[in-house]
Amino acid sequence: MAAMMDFKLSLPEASQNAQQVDIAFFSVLAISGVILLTLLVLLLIFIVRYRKGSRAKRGPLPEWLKREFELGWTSATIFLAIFIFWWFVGGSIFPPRAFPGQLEIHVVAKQWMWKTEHPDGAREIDALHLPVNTPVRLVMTSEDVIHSFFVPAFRLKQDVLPMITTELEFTPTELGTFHLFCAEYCGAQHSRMTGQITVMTQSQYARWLRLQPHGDSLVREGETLYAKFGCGACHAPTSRIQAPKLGGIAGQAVALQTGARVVADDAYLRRSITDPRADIVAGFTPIMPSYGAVATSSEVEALVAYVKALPKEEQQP
Amino acid sequence: MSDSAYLRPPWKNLERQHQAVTLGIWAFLGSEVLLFAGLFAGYSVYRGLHPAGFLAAGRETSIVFGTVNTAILMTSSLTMAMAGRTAKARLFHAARILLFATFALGLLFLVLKGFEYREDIHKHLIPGPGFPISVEGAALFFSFYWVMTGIHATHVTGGLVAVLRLIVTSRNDTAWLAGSGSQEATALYWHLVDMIWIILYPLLYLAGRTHG
Amino acid sequence: MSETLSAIPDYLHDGTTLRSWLFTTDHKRIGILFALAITVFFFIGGTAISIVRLDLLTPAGDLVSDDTYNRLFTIHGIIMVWFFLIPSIPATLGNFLLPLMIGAEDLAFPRLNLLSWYLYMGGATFTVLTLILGGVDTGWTFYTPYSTMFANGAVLTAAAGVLISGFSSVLTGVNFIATTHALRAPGMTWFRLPLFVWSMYATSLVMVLATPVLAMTLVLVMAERWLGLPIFDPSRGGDPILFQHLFWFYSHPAVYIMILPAMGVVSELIACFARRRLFGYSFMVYALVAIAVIGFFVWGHHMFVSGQSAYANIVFSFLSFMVAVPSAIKVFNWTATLYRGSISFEAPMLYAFGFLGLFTVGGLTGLFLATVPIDIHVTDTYFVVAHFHYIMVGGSVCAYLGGLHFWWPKITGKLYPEAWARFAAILMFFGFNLTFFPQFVMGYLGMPRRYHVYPPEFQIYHVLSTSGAVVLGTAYFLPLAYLLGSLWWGRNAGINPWKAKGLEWQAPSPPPHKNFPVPPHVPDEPYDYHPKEGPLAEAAGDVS
Amino acid sequence: MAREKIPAKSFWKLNRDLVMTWAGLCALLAITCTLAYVPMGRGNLPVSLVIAAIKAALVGAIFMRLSDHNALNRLAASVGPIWIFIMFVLMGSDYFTR
Repeated sequence: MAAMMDFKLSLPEASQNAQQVDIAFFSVLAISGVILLTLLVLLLIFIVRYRKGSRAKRGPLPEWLKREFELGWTSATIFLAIFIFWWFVGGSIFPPRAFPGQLEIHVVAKQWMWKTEHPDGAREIDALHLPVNTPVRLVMTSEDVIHSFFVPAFRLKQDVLPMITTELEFTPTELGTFHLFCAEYCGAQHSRMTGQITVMTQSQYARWLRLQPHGDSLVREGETLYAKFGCGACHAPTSRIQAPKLGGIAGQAVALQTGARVVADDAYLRRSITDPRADIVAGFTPIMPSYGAVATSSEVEALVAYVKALPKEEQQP
Repeated sequence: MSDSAYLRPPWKNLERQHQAVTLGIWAFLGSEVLLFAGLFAGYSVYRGLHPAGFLAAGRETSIVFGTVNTAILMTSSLTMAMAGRTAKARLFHAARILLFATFALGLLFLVLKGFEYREDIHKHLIPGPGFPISVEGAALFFSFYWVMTGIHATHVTGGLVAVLRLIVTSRNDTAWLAGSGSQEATALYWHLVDMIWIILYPLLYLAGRTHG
Repeated sequence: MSETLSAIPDYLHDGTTLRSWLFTTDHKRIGILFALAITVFFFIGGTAISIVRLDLLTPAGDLVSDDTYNRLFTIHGIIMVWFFLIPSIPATLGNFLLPLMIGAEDLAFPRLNLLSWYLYMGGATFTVLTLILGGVDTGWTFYTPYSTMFANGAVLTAAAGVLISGFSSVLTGVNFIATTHALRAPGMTWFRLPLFVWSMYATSLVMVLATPVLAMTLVLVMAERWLGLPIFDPSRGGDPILFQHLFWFYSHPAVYIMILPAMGVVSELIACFARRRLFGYSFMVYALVAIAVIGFFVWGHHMFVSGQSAYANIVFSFLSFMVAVPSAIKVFNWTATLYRGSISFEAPMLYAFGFLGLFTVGGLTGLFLATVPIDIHVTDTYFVVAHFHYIMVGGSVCAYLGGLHFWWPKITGKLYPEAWARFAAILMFFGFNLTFFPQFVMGYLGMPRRYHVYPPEFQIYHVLSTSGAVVLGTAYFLPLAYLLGSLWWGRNAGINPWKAKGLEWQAPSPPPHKNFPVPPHVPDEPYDYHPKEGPLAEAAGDVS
Repeated sequence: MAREKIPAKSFWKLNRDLVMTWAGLCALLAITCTLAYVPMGRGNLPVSLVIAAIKAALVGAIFMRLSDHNALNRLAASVGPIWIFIMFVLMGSDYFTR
């Protein structure tokens, strides 16, 4: 019972986003409150004044007045709806593009745990340590069903899908420990798929990071997989089989067979591994098999990280 | 001889009963169209995501069966429409012959579809182990192929039962064909099933024919 | 006239064998058959959620296992949505009243109507079979790939049950549309139709056009799970978000299948007990149709965090705000109807007031969920749970009970005990708010839905909610008891105990098999509670 | 009821428009099947769909008598395609901008 006394009526605003969401939330709450209150007061007045047998005046209303009322509140409601949409939705919806300097954390969800991995390879389970006031970008995927990464203190939520990567960007602004929940129903232990987000000062974070046992970094893991799947047999600079060379390809424009040009971003690289025939590079025959069913989502992520890290090669004569 | 013998409760007026039956069947057809809408949407999304797979898979369906079956179903629609026209002209004997033809053509469609399925199974065109086309998305094409043709065949079967009912009921009472709204209702349903097939035909049989 | 009436048996006594009920084509008897079936399911679904609420008293979830918990809330959702709410008002009150209100003998296709009931029962059988097989744990939303590749419950029978009962709703919709077009009594023009009839018409449009999409979606789920065909499976090229699009294309409009009929009922109640013509009748009609149509454009607001594109989020957010407009117009019109009325407070009117308050809260919290940044925070939390229960339970169930009380004298010929009914209505209002208001707060604080165990700081809200549920449950058992009791002990109601307008009150209570001994003719506007002086008023009085 | 006798000529007259429609449908079927083998790049799909739409419209207008039905039935018939259009546009708002 002591725990019950522990309840809170407010939620920390632990990210920049949280403040904006709260402003929107409480503004809409105020607007709704005024509407509800007006309605209840009107109801009460009418109920008392026009109760059966009261002496209030009761004749019919002129038609024009009714029409004025209808048009009045119809247009007022439309105006209010558009206003709320424009004010709270219009500006704040597009997620900012990735930019350098973001702390890129890879998140893999599976029944029923969260696995997180820091850029230098430090790994955590059901936990994530973050430095305060540092922009963070979460790159997330799932190994089985749909999960959802939900941190109430950040007012952020994003579904985590199998074979598809979703992202979340935010900047923690408050020190402390916050709940991480899985918000998309994912099976028997859905409610136990929770974790903790710990926001530390930047120096604490650096110290914490040093003390972690370092597994292979994502790039190193990717290198191993590159060898395991024998990607080099075709893609290595020395290979005699015709395949696009990968060194320095990340971020470059690639000409496709269809005549289109696409930028080799993460999504492109991922697609090229899981579904090579989706975008065939100009001048190459589509001989690469799909690795979509062979490599797990986290392995694909590691491969992408490795390919991005490959240096640009010398032009072959 | 009076058609008012075909009034059913709660109707008092045959013309109004016909109007209601026709409107009801049109509303139901609207529902049927939306039933296939989900399949069309799924097909379109996946064709957009995996164009190569859909083209590679589209080549493997049997264009001969597909085209012949389209022609058969369109012809059955013709005989059905003619049956309505002749029944209205009170040429009930001719109308019944045309209904027989409709039934036979519908049955022929299903028989040919069965042979086509046998050929498909023979070529292992069922997504799963042993599926011969390795391009990503080809298996999705065949998932939709089986579900679309399967649901359509169910509708043809339902239509055949309805046509059979017309034939059986009009055996001793040929004027029933004009008097009750059943012939028109059945015809509208039959034409819709034909129409759906007309849309399915290019999706399932004409994709990817230009290559290989 | 009364002598001729007594000669014709009423529909309840027009045949007493089981056969005369199971093979009836009388819309009134079919309405009763539906009412019996949905009442059973209401209490099964209610039992499931009672166990859930008891379990949630402690943060550790000490009462049942994780798996049982998941099966309980799933069966609660499936039963309450498809076997109670969807058929609740249309298939019972709608079936009973639609022909009466337009002055017809029956629905356009009486045998099709009976088929609707059998299809519903077919679906119900599969649902009961699902329960016997140990239930299903996918949630009522059947999200893939969980439902197709990972769940171990009886997904196939559950999906089959929903699929089959869906055809029941399509056929009911077709029947109502044809009836409204073709069987109106002489003089019953479109703009003389009671709003309940309009609401049935709008609901039918949604049932006919949305339900088949759900049917096909479930067929695809079954094909993937049962036959192993790749359809939504992402590891074989499929897109799980496609499932969500198709599912919500039905399931958002399905909310309007539940709430539009409730709006129709409440319009009748308020007009009758305020003794006043509905304010802005034609605007009410347009609003109903607008909600039915725009309701199809907003499904993507269930998917703001699903991985759907940001542009789609904007589009669906805007459209969701637009659907709020006609709903708001209806609330304003109901309130304005009270102005210069002569209001009395019989139980149905108390339910109508309850509806007005609860639906408004439900609708206003809908604004939060249409606002993308807020929705991202509160979706999949108890905020959403509270929101849709305010609409579906506070709105639809409240209106259903109000309507049931209002037309009970017509349906059974008996009066229910007024004091008990008022007490139950008030108790329900308090129980409901105590159950669901705390859920808004804990939802905002981050309590995710479908959680069996939860952090202890949310316990206080769960305890409040569970105690409210006890009150609410009691308030639902009361009508079951006194309404059934009134069948034996209730006073005879007479033709028109409320002195209400509307053709149904011109038929005997309970009506005979063909409803009207004398075919009705409609000379008046609807809700003509304040007839003008002079000869016209005399003429209007003669008709009944 | 006695078997009715119909002169072949009036029988043809009665059904002429239907048979002509059927002939048109068959011609369109032959055209679309042939065109499927003509390389048009991305053009093949739209061409085959447009032909399919024309065929469906013919069936609707002539066989299903929409051209001489009342406005209400035509409205009912148009609702299905309109709703499919809505579904595609709104789902497209997601898939085309992912």
